Amino acid sequence: MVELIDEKGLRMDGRRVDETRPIKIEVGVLKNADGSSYIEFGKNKIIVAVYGPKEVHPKHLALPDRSILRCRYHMAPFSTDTRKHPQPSRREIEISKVISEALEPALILEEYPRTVINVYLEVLQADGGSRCAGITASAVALADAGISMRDMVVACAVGKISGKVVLDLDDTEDKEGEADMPVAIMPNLNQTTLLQLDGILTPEEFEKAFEMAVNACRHIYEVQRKALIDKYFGEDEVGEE
Amino acid sequence: MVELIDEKGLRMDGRRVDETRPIKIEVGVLKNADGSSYIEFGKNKIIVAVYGPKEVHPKHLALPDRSILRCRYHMAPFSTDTRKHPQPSRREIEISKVISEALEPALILEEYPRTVINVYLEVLQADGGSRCAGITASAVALADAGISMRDMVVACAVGKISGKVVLDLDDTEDKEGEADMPVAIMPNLNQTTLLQLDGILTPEEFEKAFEMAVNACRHIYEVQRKALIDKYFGEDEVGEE
Amino acid sequence: MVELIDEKGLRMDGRRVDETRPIKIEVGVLKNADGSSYIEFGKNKIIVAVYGPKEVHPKHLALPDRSILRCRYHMAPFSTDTRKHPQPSRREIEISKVISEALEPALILEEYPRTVINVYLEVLQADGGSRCAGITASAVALADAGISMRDMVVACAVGKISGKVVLDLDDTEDKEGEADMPVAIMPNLNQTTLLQLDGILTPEEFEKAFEMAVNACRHIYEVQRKALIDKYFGEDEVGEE
Amino acid sequence: MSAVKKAVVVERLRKAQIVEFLSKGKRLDGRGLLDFRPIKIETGIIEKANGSARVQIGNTQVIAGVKIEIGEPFPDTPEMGLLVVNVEVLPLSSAYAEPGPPDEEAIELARVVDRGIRESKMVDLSKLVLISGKKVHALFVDVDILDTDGNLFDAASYATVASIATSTMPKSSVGQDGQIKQEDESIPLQINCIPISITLAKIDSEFIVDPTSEEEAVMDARITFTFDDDGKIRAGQKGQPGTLDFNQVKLAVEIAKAKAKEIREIIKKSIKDAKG
Amino acid sequence: MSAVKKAVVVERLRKAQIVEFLSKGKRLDGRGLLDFRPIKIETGIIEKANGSARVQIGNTQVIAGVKIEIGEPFPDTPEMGLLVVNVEVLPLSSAYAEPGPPDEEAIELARVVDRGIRESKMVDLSKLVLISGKKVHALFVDVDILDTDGNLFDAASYATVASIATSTMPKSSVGQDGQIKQEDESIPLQINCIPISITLAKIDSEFIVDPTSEEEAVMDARITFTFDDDGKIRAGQKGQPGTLDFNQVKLAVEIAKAKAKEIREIIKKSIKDAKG
Amino acid sequence: MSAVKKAVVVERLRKAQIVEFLSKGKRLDGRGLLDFRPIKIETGIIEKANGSARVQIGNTQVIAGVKIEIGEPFPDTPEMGLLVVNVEVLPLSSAYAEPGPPDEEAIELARVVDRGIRESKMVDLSKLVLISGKKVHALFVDVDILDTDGNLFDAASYATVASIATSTMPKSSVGQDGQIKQEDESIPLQINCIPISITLAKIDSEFIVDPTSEEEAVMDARITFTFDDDGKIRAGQKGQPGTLDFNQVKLAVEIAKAKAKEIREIIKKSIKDAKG
Repeated sequence: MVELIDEKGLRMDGRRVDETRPIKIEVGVLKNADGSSYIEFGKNKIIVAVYGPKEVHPKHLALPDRSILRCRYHMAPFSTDTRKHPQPSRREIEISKVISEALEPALILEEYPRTVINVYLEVLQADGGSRCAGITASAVALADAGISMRDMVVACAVGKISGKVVLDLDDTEDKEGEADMPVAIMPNLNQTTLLQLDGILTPEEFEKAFEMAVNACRHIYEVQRKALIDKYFGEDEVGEE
Repeated sequence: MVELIDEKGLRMDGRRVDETRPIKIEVGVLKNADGSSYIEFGKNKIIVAVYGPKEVHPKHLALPDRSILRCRYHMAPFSTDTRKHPQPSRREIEISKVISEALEPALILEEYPRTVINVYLEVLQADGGSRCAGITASAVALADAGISMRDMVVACAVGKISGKVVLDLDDTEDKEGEADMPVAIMPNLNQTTLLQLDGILTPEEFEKAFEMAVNACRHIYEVQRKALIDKYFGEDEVGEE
Repeated sequence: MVELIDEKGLRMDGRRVDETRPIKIEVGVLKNADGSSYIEFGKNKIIVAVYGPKEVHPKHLALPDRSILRCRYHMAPFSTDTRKHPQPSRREIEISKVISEALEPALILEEYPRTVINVYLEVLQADGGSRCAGITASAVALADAGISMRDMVVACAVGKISGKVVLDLDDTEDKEGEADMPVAIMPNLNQTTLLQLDGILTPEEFEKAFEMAVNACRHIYEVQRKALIDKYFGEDEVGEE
Repeated sequence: MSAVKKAVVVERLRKAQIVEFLSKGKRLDGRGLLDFRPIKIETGIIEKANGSARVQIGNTQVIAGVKIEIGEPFPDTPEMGLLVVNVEVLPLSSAYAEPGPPDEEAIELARVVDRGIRESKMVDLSKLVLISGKKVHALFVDVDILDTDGNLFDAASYATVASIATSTMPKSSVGQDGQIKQEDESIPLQINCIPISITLAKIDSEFIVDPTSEEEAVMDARITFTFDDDGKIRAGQKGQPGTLDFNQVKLAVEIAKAKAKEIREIIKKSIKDAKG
Repeated sequence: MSAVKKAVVVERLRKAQIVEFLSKGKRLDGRGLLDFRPIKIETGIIEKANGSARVQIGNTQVIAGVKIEIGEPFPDTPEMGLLVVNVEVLPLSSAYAEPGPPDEEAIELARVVDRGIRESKMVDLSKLVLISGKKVHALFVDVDILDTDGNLFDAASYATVASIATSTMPKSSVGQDGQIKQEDESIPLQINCIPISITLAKIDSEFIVDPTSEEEAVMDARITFTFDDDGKIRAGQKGQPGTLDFNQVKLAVEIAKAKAKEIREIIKKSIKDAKG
Repeated sequence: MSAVKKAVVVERLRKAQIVEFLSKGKRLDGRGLLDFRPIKIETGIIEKANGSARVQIGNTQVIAGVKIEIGEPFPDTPEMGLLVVNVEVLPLSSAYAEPGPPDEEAIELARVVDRGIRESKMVDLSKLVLISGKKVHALFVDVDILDTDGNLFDAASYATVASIATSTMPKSSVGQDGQIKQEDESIPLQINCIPISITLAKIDSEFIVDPTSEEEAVMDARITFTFDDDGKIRAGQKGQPGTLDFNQVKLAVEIAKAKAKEIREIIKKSIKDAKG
């Protein structure tokens, strides 16, 4: 077992237990997409494109009263330590599903009957927490596409390493640690839209971890807002290191 | 070469040459299916569901004057000595086809134009003669689904081991024996609906074997009847050991 | 490096640098196809069938103003030195595409709106230059099918071996040589419809090679013509050795 | 379109009725909100498998079979045996299931069941190594969904747990020549704990356990927690495009923990009965 | 929908006419009920293959090619070489065939041809072992269906038999270093017998041999038997959703046995001609 | 239907306008016929890859990543390392791209990029052998198409070249025990030349370089040539169902050769900058 927290309570990369990695979000990075975003979250580098609302093919799959949301989380073959086969793995298919379900509650799909909205996530480099970074970036890309939303969606993982509840595990902490729990919330409506958990947590640790994740999400939400405001209203340098 | 028949003329499991393994048939074992059945035939354990007649998708595949029968014979990964990959093998596809052709003559498909009838067989445990057991169970499930039938269909294999024509080969006999011939008949109309043969038989042995199979089918037909009668008219314990 | 040209300037099979391998073309070799042909070009043995123009399925793929041309270049598993898996490789898919694009300019597809024309090539034995032989045979099969054409299409490869520009590389020359360049032309309209190149050629060698290929195509065009004339107007032995 | 989503379209009108019942603390089939349907577990039903179990929860019926084979470890975990959990939603199981490769719902189901087993360390994979880096035992658990009436996550999980817990395998050793020898003697597969998953459905603002297909068709969100013998959480998964407020998340853990304790006794009894 | 089934829909109206002819002992093309169309067999047509044969029966045309490679035996048959028979119903072969993986009809066709060869023990697979459990000869027979006018089962079978019977392979030996050495000298593949398949079509109550596509489109049932040199049955397969009464089954064997004897002479001659 | 073909249908009416501009030596975006859009190349952007590059040509954006792994050589080239070039036209990249396995256009794109690298012998594969016939370095270059606005052939090719040229790999050696040892020290991948591809689009009778999506939608033919450091042609590919007359073929080579010289300087600079 690797020692992941030093005697000063700091983690291998120098972070405190309740500190996220550096985050940078850019909006409108692709020309063809109806909306797009790019996020760097730790070593994660993810680009997201939104296409839609547009007509459904084949037509009989369309829903008469609302739009269909489809998400595709895909990892570039060079994004991981060992080359990943380009074909979607079962892991990627599951993550695509939970990302879709994490985003859907925030979208007013009833405004776009008989259409589909496609969200494509390409993980250019993967680190711990890629699904959370992907959700955070996707919500920004959906806003950039002008899709009507009830709230943003913002995600952050929390977990346990060396017996302590800590925020936002990186790759090594995820691999060597005791638990990892990705959480997504709608920050204004105070709703949880994603929750997964691998590992071992007592119910008390769970509660503490969950609150830590919610607080971190509120902080990351500010980065989302700034990125969108900077694109639409300002010229400032985007991001937060 | 293993010695498969002892000096008393008995087989390794104690059966005579013209004796089948124990058979047990249950009807209506699944709630969702329109008809269903479960068969134990030797170590074979097979469950069958019938769905239909129902609308065909896509519609242009529908036949204007009759229903389409589709059978799917599938082996559970744990049904065989070595784990079987869940994806259908070429063997399973061929068996699905011959089972469908063995059942179809008994069905009055003209009564259900523009529909499809699906028969799904899941082999939970496989022994010699699984396709015959599957046909026998499928006919019962079709009757349970209330599909109009001209006759039942009932099947039994016959073969040759240690130079003798014998009924109903089990796994070991099939593997070590000289021939295996699955036969299905319609017992009242006296028609053959399935016949396959692997191995070596003289034309005379073929004739003897075929007659032995037909007789066994008539016997198994009584088990089918009893299972159906017990479900619809009685309370008795079903089966025959 | 194998020595591919001897001191007399002759190649391993005795050909001069500007000489093609023996060619034989037959027309109408299949009964079901709307048009068909068979070519032997060196050790290449390729059979081509044309089906169409016929209705497109599904209908929404049809083009309102012209026919769709689809080509499928496929190698028989026994056609190569080591058995080839029956499933189309990426190489076969690319070759199918370039063959289609090499043939399309010669076809008056506007005459057959809302239809598809399928060209199926089966390589029974593969040698160097199989795509060129396939194009040459396909044009003959299209003519045999009565498809309206602006011109024939005829193809021949040219390349470089032992530092010299040579015509029509066979398997060994292709493997050991320095460059291979398949070319297809419309011989009366003087248009290039296919050009590919692997290897190393100076721009000057390229020009020389290209002219050599064009000249060879004109010669092969005569073999195409003779095969078609013999089928439709004559009884002579077809081919040229 | 997946089976569940089709059902949503068909049964949406039913929701009002179900919600009204729930608000009175009742369900359409008469159960209380936190009551399971009867659970029936049979083990050892497939003689050719190393372990097997049929689980019925109401009309939901699944079978799990374990095959223990000899394989090669993954290059990055040379000191670990293999565990593969696969779930097939068979076309037998409902009018909405289709033959073919698993869709995203079947993949999620399989992966959630897998994680419950894996994260609880029910089986110590490091004890399944025969020759380090070369030969290990590979545990394949295949779950056949036979009849679908809701709560597949728990049914598949219980069948998986019961089949693993009752598995036996031939005693095997590595000879001096590096060959693996399997003896006739059969030994039980060692297990460390019994992970129990509990899935809650949230309909409107109420949580229920063990939802039927009809209830799943109208549920807003689904959340599953898996607990080990000590009541610690080992895995969690929220599903469906509904949400939970922050208190509901905590409430869900509490409910699930209590129910897991209750269900654990049923599973333990069936395992104990099997072992005689 | 498969090619044959499409044809059924199209040509159903033709049936009455065909049946009327058959009842008078005649066929549309003038043949008697138990007459084959002309059979043409050429061998050695693909130089890169170890063996090859083109078979034409009337307008039906197929090519088989044999490749003999070195491979590994299946774990459960370490003392056996490999035999793989694969049939591709090419899109060239009819307006109904489509590109893509083999459908159930093509799979049945391949498996019936395979069984005829395998069960007759035409090739003694135990003689194809190079290093027990490690290296064996693998015999791949691939059949390309080029033009379809009925009776693919027999045409594919004859092409397979003729290509195997005329195959040669490089003499090979295992060196002291365990490496396999292939010599320049080529030796014929040893065969034990010549299996002959005969397929009968039942239309109404009549049996015919060598049906055309048109006849197959209206047939009720199809039955194939394969015989060895001694007239023993080695494989059988009834197909299509029609039936045979019990006497018809026995009659089918008799007819097939007699025809097999006749066809055997044609195949034997083509093999003998090839071997010079 | 493929993205490009769909575009053809939509934009056919645009052709007359584009042709009119071209006849005056102008393009819709103001460029001259033989002008590229601005090219931006960044390298080293993916730390986990051995080499990487993002190339933007106008609004077209692609990323290539190199992974260097240890693998086994092909049986017929025991003395050669492996080079695999794969291109994914991601659904992110345009409204016409769909998820799923690569279609024939993506396959052609990948194979043309691959041939440019392979035929130019940019990487000497014989220097990537670790243990003859057993262990070699395998070079995987994966190109992600992120945003499509024409000229993917050149953009993918430049990204591939820049990512290979800036790749590093751990120094590795074969120990006495035959095990491969990777040291911490990283060494640059040796390259022999910088192949430059130039793609011309022919619209009506005019050639242009670096076509946009809109121009590609109305082009008659496409031709790509790849040149090495000495200006020799290493690969060529004509595409699309239009034709070139014989003089146009020669003209295309001349234009491409001149443009390759110009672009080479841009690529070389980006590589030099990366190497510091």
